[in-house]
Amino acid sequence: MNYTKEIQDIAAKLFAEGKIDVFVGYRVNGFDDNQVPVLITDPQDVSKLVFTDKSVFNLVNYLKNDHTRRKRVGLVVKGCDSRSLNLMLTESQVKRENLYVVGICCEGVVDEAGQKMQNCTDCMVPDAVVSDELLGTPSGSDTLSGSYKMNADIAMLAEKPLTERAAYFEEVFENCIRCNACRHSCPLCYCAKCCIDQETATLYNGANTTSGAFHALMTWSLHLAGRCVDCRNCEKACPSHLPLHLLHKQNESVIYENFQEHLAGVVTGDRGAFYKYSLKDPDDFIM
Amino acid sequence: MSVETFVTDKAGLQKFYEAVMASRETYAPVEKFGKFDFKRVARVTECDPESPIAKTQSIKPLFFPRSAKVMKFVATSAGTDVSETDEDPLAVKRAILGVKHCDARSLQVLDKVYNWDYIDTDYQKRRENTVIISTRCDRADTHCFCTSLDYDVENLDALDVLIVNGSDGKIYIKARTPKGESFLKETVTGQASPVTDEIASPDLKKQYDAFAGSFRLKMDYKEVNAKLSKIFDTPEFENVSGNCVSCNTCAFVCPTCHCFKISDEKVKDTGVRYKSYDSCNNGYFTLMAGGHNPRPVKYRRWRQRAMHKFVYYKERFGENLCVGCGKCTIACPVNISIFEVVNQVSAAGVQE
Amino acid sequence: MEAEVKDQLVSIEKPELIAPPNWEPVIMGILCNWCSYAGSDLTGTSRIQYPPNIRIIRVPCSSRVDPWFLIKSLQTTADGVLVSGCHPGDCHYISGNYFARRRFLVTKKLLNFVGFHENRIQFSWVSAAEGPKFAKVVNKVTEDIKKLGPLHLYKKENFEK
Amino acid sequence: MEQLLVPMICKVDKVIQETPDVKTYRLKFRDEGMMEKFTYLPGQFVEFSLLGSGECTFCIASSATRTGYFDCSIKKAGVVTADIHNSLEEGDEVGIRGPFGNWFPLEDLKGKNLLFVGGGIGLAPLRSLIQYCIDNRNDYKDFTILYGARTSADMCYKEEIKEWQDNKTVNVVLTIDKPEETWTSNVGVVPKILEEVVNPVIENTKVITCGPPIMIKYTILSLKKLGFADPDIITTLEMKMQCGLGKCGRCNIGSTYVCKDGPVFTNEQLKSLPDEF
Repeated sequence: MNYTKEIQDIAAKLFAEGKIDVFVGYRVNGFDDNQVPVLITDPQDVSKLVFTDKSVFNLVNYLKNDHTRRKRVGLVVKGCDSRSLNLMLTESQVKRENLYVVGICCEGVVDEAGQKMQNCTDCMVPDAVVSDELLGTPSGSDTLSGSYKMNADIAMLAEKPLTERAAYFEEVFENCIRCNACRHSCPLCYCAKCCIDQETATLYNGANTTSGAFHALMTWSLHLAGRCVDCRNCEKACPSHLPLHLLHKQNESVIYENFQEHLAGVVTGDRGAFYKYSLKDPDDFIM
Repeated sequence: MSVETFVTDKAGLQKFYEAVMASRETYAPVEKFGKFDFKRVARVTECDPESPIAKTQSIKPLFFPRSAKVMKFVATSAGTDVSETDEDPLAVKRAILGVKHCDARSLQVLDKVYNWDYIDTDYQKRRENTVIISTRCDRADTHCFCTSLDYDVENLDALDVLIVNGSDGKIYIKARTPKGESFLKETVTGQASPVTDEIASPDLKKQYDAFAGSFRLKMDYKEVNAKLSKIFDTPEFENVSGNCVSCNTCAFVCPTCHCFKISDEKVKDTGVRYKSYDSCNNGYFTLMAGGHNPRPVKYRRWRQRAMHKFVYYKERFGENLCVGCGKCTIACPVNISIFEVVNQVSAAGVQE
Repeated sequence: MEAEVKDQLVSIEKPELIAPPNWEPVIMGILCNWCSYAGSDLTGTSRIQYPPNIRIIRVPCSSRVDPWFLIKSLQTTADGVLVSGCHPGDCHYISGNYFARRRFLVTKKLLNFVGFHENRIQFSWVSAAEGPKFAKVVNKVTEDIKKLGPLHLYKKENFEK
Repeated sequence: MEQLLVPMICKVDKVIQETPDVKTYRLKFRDEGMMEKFTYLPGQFVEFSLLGSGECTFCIASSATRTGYFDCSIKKAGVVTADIHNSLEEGDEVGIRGPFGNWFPLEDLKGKNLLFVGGGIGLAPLRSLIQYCIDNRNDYKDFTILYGARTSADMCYKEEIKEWQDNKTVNVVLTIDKPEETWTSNVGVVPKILEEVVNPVIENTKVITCGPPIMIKYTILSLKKLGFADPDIITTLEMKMQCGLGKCGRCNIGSTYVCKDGPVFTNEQLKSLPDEF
């Protein structure tokens, strides 16, 4: 998977036509062959752009910050990124007319060690669902009713006895340092005031205790339930390497299995599982 | 002052670690989720004193906890009562194993701010009661640049006991301070034998030279200090901060960042006041109640961060507020390097 | 921390070891204004007895219940939570409880996933006419939680009941 | 440091509703002996904590020459101040740490004409100095107070202003931003009135100004236009603070910590700071 040339050409063309003010893409980070995001405003810099299977970070995150606000933005999105973009469009956070979206038919990205990322091996929506231009060959996978792959970690933990799970998560929450990088690096956490942010939190004012971390991460993951697109930006940002995807994937699997929903952000205009209901939803857990 | 040096081998070093753990409370890097954090340990097998620098959190939380309880309080209609918290668990006699040189140095930098004007007695107590045992790195990591900063890495006196991997599997244990010396008297057992400086020095020097030669990043900090102090208004800050996601994690992992905030947690009538970390990259770090914010946009916050580290702190306390450990770059989701930022900004400022 | 996990372990297997003598659980009952709260009222007026362990909070609709409420109560006073609303189709606001139902399932499964026993988070549909059912529900929840013992997991620090 | 962050308990002696959104709290230490140890000079500030809500920085609005109590004037603006306004009543207890910061250069002011320029809640730190100077009236020459507010209802310390007006040795000029029917005094923003009505003597005069940032900015401009030198213009700054001890790293402008080196600065000092405020 290498679309470096195509993306450079597209960016150069967009700048030449005056269609965008800033182009968000990836560049090689300068000390190894991993890549970091880059915001390009000068047309001469387009030669910096690259796209390979090391282009990991979800660039939709940049649509929520100062550098792109009220500007026309060119943007590269993979399958999962496009789902988060779709949700941001649905939730009126960005204007479609201000965006030029370069969609990728993604074949999966690799982590720093060169291993294919877990969310890519499980991926159900490899092709960008929002795009002005699509690069690569669409995989043609059925995004709406394809078979859901249960996350291996979730399945493994679900089988363990309750006390073992409790002990495992105790460790997770204990190692959280409450920097809130997970919340800030999530493209869908765009709230100006967040209930887990330190200065605006209500019950826990950001003190780093195990119970505070539990509270923050649980509330955060429940706010993202039905919206999380499994791009794993949070996990990449976590300085303690916590397995944050467990919380999100758990919610996703419950939603997928019980409500017969498609994945979050696959359909434009669909706000996620918690904004609708079905009369057939399971009722057996309620007395 | 006679500074004692001992030589031993791998097994002897393990014995030494065991003796340390037997003599006092010991903290060492413990692996959790692929990342090492300093935790209380009782056995050598639980920890890895030679944990890779890129995966190890700083030792700052052992002196300046991520959340310290300031006080407890009871506030009812009948009256208010304030009580100090329980005894500080970090103020006991203790030793820290596997400290990196940069981390040890960070304490020297922090000493300045904590002993300035109002003296932080808790911090001092924790400092006094701690023996820092540091293993010198054998080679530099991708993001390290400690040799480029304003301290002598080879003869660092921020650490009490220095451990160096010499040639032919020899391991040197050397006291660097009087505190370290008396500590070694208690803990070095028959496994290690004393050597004179004449024998040890060449080997130590050789190891240091190999280490110092392995750095990818090199800069002249004096030049950076001088250039940065003149270019407050450069637009380059906007460029370097472009892909920052304002996630704050750099300040939380930084061994020298010392900003904190004070917050109350109250349920019913009782509550606790905490002092916990905060980060200047946070949008509402300086937001005032009336809505005025001196640093409302990202590049201004980055300017504050870079300038505080390399200009303001230098002006005020005579040290750079950076020890070149590269922890922020490793933790950063988009790998922004403070090294690159200051160099890029100071280079751009000069061109204009 | 180890102690906390151990507590949880013991409390699930042998509540009598961990529960102090005469220990009574505290159950947070969050009831919808139109059905369950009226139902609990009817229980009282019909003189049906139910355990006094439940502390009732009235909310306009079961869909008003943010999962955050459950987390907060479990972290402070409560040993268990009961959320009750109108029967499906009876919601005063037409569809509130359908939305709530989805949220409850996800919340319950997530809390269970990170180590809370599923009986600590319970839901029920109780209409305004079902006084006896309300008493039955509270009885069952109280018994379940008595079996589990006091909750120690992730309690807010320094918090005294 | 944790000990330094533990507040002393004060009792609210009196609550005065100054304007719709400003209240003055008169505080006394619960432990009466503390008051003697609590010495402060005009311009210093305290950390005021409503236990359970949080901590805020307020300047002391009264002078140490009026013994036995001290005042804090609080405008409802953020979360904690709203809590204070809503829940704090007479007899309640709050936490106080301080006093912190530097003070107005009292020695430099001796024997000078004084011109106070205040706007809105910015009169609070000036009030401390005004009280101090009135109590030591013989040390100072001419005495002018220019005070502006948005409306006549938004004027703080109405009672005290009357006292000042009755005091023959003090010249008080009041102004509001927009005309009102019952208002007989000046109308217009503070810098305009300063130039048109007050016409201060420039020789041997020190100007002390405080108010909203925008007012300070334009007042300094018109003072410069009138011919005042930078060292003669004194102002007090406001920054978000958490500790007041020079540790929390929040209030710095360049290498200057507002909580330690400020909050009182002369315009000369302000000019040497980076243009961040």
